[in-house]
Amino acid sequence: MNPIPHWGIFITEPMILGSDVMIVLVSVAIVFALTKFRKWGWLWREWLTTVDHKKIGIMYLIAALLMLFRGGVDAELMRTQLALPNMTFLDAEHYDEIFTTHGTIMILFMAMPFIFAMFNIAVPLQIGARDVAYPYLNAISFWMFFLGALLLNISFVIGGSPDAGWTSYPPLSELGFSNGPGENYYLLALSISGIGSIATGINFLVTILKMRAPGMTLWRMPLFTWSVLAACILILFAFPALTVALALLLLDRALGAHFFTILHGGDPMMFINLFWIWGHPEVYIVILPAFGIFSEVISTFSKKATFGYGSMVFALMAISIVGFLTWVHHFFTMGSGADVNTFFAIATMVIAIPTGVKVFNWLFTMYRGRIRMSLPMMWAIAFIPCFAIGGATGVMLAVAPADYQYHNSYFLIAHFHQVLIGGTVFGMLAGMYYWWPKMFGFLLNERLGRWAFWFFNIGFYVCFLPQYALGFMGMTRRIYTYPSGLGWTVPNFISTIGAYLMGIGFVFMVWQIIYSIKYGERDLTGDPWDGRTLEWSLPSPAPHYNFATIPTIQGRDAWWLAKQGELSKADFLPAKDELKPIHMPKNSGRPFILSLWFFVLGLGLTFGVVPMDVIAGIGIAYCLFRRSFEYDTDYYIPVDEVIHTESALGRLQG
Amino acid sequence: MTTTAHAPAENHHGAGHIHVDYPDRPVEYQTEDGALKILGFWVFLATDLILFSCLFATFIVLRSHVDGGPTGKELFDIPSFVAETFILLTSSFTGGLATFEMHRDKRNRVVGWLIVTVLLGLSFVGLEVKEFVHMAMDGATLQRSAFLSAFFTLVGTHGCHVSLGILWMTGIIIQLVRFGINPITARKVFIVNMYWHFLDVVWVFLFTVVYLMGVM
Amino acid sequence: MLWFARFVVTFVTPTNEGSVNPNSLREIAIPARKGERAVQRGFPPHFGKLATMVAAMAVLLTGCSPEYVVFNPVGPVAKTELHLIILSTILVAIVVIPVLILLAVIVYRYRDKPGNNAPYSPQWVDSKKLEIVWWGIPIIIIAILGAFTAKTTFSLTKPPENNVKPITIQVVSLNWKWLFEYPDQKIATVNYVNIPTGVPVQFELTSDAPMNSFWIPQLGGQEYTMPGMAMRLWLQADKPGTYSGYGANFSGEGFAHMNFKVNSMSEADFTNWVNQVKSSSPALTMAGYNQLKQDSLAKQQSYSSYPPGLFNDVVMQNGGQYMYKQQMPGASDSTGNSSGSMDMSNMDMGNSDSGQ
Amino acid sequence: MSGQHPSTAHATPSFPWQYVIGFILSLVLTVIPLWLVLDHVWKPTPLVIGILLCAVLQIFVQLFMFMHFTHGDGNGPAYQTVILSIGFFFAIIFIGASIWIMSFGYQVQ
Ligand code: HEA
Ligand code: HEA
Ligand code: CUA
Ligand SMILES: [Cu+2]
Repeated sequence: MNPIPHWGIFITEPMILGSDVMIVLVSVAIVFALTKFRKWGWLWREWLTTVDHKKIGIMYLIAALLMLFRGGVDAELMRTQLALPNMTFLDAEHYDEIFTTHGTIMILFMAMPFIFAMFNIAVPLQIGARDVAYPYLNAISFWMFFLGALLLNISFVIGGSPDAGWTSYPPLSELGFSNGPGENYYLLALSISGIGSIATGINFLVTILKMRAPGMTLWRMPLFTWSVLAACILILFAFPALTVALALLLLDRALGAHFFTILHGGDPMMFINLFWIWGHPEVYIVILPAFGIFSEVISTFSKKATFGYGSMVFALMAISIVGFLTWVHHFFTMGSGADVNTFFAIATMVIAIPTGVKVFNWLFTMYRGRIRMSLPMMWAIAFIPCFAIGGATGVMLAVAPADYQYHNSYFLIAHFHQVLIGGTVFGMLAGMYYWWPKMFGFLLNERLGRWAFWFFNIGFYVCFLPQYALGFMGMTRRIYTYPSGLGWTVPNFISTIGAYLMGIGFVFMVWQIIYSIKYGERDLTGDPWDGRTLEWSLPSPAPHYNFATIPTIQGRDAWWLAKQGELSKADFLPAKDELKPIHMPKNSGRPFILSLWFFVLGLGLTFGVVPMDVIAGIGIAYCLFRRSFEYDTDYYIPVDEVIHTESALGRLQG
Repeated sequence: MTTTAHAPAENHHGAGHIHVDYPDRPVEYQTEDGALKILGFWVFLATDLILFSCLFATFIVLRSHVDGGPTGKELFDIPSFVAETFILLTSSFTGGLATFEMHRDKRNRVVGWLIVTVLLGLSFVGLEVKEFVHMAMDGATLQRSAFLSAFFTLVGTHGCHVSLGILWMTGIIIQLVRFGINPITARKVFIVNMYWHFLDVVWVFLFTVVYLMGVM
Repeated sequence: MLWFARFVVTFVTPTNEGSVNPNSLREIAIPARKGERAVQRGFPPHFGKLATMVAAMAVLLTGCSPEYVVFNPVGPVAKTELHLIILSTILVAIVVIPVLILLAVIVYRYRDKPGNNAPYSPQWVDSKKLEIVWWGIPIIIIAILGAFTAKTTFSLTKPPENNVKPITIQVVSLNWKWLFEYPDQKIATVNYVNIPTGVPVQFELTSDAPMNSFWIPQLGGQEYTMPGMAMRLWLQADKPGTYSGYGANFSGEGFAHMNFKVNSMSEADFTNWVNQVKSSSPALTMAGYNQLKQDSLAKQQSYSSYPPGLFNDVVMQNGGQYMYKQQMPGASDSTGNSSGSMDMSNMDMGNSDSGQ
Repeated sequence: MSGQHPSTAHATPSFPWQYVIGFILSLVLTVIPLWLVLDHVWKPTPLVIGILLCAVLQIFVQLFMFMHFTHGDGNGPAYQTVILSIGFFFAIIFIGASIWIMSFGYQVQ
């Protein structure tokens, strides 16, 4: 059945094997280390059962970086295969698996946890809350994401990976054309983590609406928090569509339904429609928090409040609403009709307007400011040209008749890497550098960070600019090889060099982190960047209850105003006689165990092992039942303990 | 030193052990946590609404894709879906009465109305299962056509929601019997009823779009 | 902005000959061999040695080579699309280039260096006038672009040329090859398609395999081929020549090899070719079609005939998802759609039983 | 629109008027479309519009008579009114646009 000779198989299999061996070795090392240093209890108590948003944020961050590595290795493999025509480094089968997992991992298991890391790390601190609205649910969200990601990642080891693209269009992804477990892995991994994402959306929406400190009106909220609010709206109304699309495809595959099959009246196009009802808002889900971070970073490092705050907020909300009216631009060429295409083309272009306003406001935040070139600011500045060009090519794609020429070509690939990397990845890295001291209490080494920055940035343009040219030369996406003589060789070769440069950049970043863990400078002030918002009024890292007394907010960028002497700095420090016992949620192992059951369920469904599913179903039901009957879920931190902690930090007054 | 919140009080929400943040609010809103959870549940309902809207969209698009198999007009039994509709409407009403009695602090009546609601829910699910089995015996299965896949999935998803609601409500009845009405159980009663009313809304559209338009 | 220079070039100079590719299709179908260096085979010499990046950049910058198929349109559809591409590039450049310049200037001027005496006004964070400017300019640009988009979108649903009688070619995407049927000439081909120059071609597209996308960049943009549906795409070649066609939507393992060739030729040559195929090529039988349908790669082939109604049968074999009349017994077609308008007959609940 | 809900047991009316009225309305709004459909008097298009209208009115009955839609916890706005309104808006968009999109104007007839 396979017409293409597998020349690459001898090279590829060891690579896959190698990565498996890597995974196993690392796991063994971790188990060994934990046992040797008697850290199992610590791991369980401090991390696996935690409901503290700060720790959950850190776990999201670690997972996102790991997935960036995994997806990045996929990218390097693809780029190696495409470096020259007729390469045999990968064969079609593996190439198809690799671009599928690359896209899926990067969007769902890299970008999503990265933004959730930032939500968790910053939002409660920025609005003066002690935790999120539902800490227990927050832990469930994380573990659902984590085990969903794990499910997709083990597909390379057990059974085979999905290979129908991250979009997984039927009928190619139906049983008739993809009958291995790979596609099931995809469907279940995404469904499980999707539940977590919806829960996070609800959680942060309610947190922001209901848990702001007194005086923190909506109009005084930091722009990052606003961006999270906008992203949550997108999550809430977009993710259910993904759930439905995946569930229906699963019904087709598992129970023989005919939603998207060719037979018995099924309609594959409906999947495409449902997928992009989610898929397009999804790209704004991952970009809006980045916009928020840029607003914070640019204003902090320009020593100037964000220009046009009102416009910025309005633009965020406009993007999150109009972002729901554009999804057809991913299938203009499906032939829905000139009227449909025109409507969705124009709706798509409209997004450029509020986005452009944001760009100009960032520029004018810097104008007449004082720009300090620290790492977060470097990434923020690098974002602007990259995203402006990528967004502009997006607008070009939105011109429906012209899209007939760009669609599924490398022009498209270049567009979305430019916005995804230049927007989301740069944004998340800016956020990571910015809040790193707040998370861990030490600073990252600047010099290594600059190396990483330049390699990654130069590599980026070298990698993706030639891909625009390739698009105009007619190179389509998802081809594992191409013949010579079409003029594609040179741009592809250059592009591959760029990808390697980005890889080197990433290695510098890892080096920077490891180096700084050992030698990094401590952050004793809690406010290393001369920040403006509430989180910088706390010590680094913040105590686990965040605020000993909740401050009353009297203005936008209140902490900055306090430092300028316009407000009293003492408002942000706890006074001894005002302390009360602090109400906190208890840790719980159940989120982790519940998610484990979901993992078992997913694995069982992937391979059609019914007993496994039944057991897992009972496990899930039992966990939910136990939770419902649990009334003892919280506790109080006694005043003495708060006094002890705060005076050790030297913050106590009176 | 109060380090833990204690097990719920025995009978009255005024009883000392549960930490009441806002004594002059309606009982379900009296704890900070309760207020947050009710809003959160509203938000969840909004997502569930989108979920159903996507299923509805799929159903409407695939409605005519019967592939030569049975159509809605041939399949739907008017008395049976009309009965299902009235049962569910009534159960929404009795659920509402439970909330009403809860605000009057009448534990036994709340329990009574909830039991009635559960029983109505059970008979609804029973009728629906009977309807499905009937269809399947006539060869109208999920596998027969895109239309039937969409039908069973849309109506079945609602049915699953109702079944889950029944289990959930039963759990809450037990908790009410054991702990009485207090801010925590009251919040649960309130939320489960929101859920129940919401399912009624969804059903009204199933009734209209699937059944009535199906037999038109 | 590398390709931007190329736009300008394309815009001001008449396009050169469209035909491009030295390598024939058969080469593509031959599986890649290990160690076979592409560079040595049919690689235009003026590219020079591949390793030097300088040369490479130069190539990208000038970009005047015919490899940029989208910039070398040979038909009215592709030309219209290119004009839109150029227009949209210019329009977005009007905003994006100033943004890049502003960024460079601002970052340079306001950096926090000792002795930098640029003004610092932390209180200046709002300006109605400025905001009106940068809400306004994008709105105007988008309005212009949107108007052109709407106009072109509707115009491309019609045949590019009204005075010439169009021909129809039916296209079936298979795993992993393209089958072309000529309903008027009653012949069929695989992986290449010959068309008369200057005549509008109505391609009717379907698939007997996972969905694909039918794309001939020099003639015009692509459209999906979907099982159970017949879609329409109007294209036309204004010059004789050979152009590349691609399958643009991923369809599984052999997808990378789903290329085909389009030969545009004079009407006389076209008729000759048809006659030649009729007289000298084998017939495509149903058995032959079923064989062709199997997952495999294929070379270019010609058939003197094919099973009548094959295209229609392929579309309808599973009921033809959207052919409402066949599916809902007893329903009438009161809506009576014409092509290009909205076809709601299969969903519009209001009309679904008007016959009863 | 903050919750001026009876805050204690004693402020609650002794008869559940709101629920009873709601129930009656919901019965009426169910019987009307049923009758319209079985009666075959109206043409399909007005019929569909009519029964959908009844369904939409039912939403309002459930939301306002049963679900305490506009009541919050008394501290800040009742945010659910905004969130659910957005939800209904998108639900309509997704259904309507899907029907429109899946009608395939470029199809060969
Ligand atoms: C972070 C992710 C992200 C972001 C932010 C965007 C933003 C945009 N995208 Fe992109 N897009 C993707 C990720 C993203 N996209 C992905 C992943 C795909 C492909 C998926 C797949 O098929 O696998 C895709 C595909 C895609 C397509 C489909 C193409 C096809 O398949 O044929 C289209 C078409 O309209 C499009 C358009 C746009 C537009 C108009 C914007 C706009 O929001 C951009 C707005 C920004 C600007 C315009 C720049 C800043 C503005 C100014 C400097 C001033 C004002 C400018 C003007 C007036 C022009 N995108
Ligand atoms: C946020 C999302 C995201 C990100 C960050 C990236 C990052 C990259 N992507 Fe990806 N890409 C997608 C999302 C993303 N991509 C999606 C959605 C698709 C579509 C998939 C589909 O078609 O289904 C896609 C497809 C895609 C293709 C097209 C494949 C095809 O259609 O055939 C290509 C080809 O060049 C590519 C390249 C790259 C490269 C070079 C990077 C680089 O930025 C990667 C940089 C590298 C790293 C960040 C880390 C690497 C680290 C090392 C190499 C270290 C090694 C060191 C040691 C072992 C010590 N991507
Ligand atoms: Cu897709 Cu027809
Ligand atoms: Cu999009």
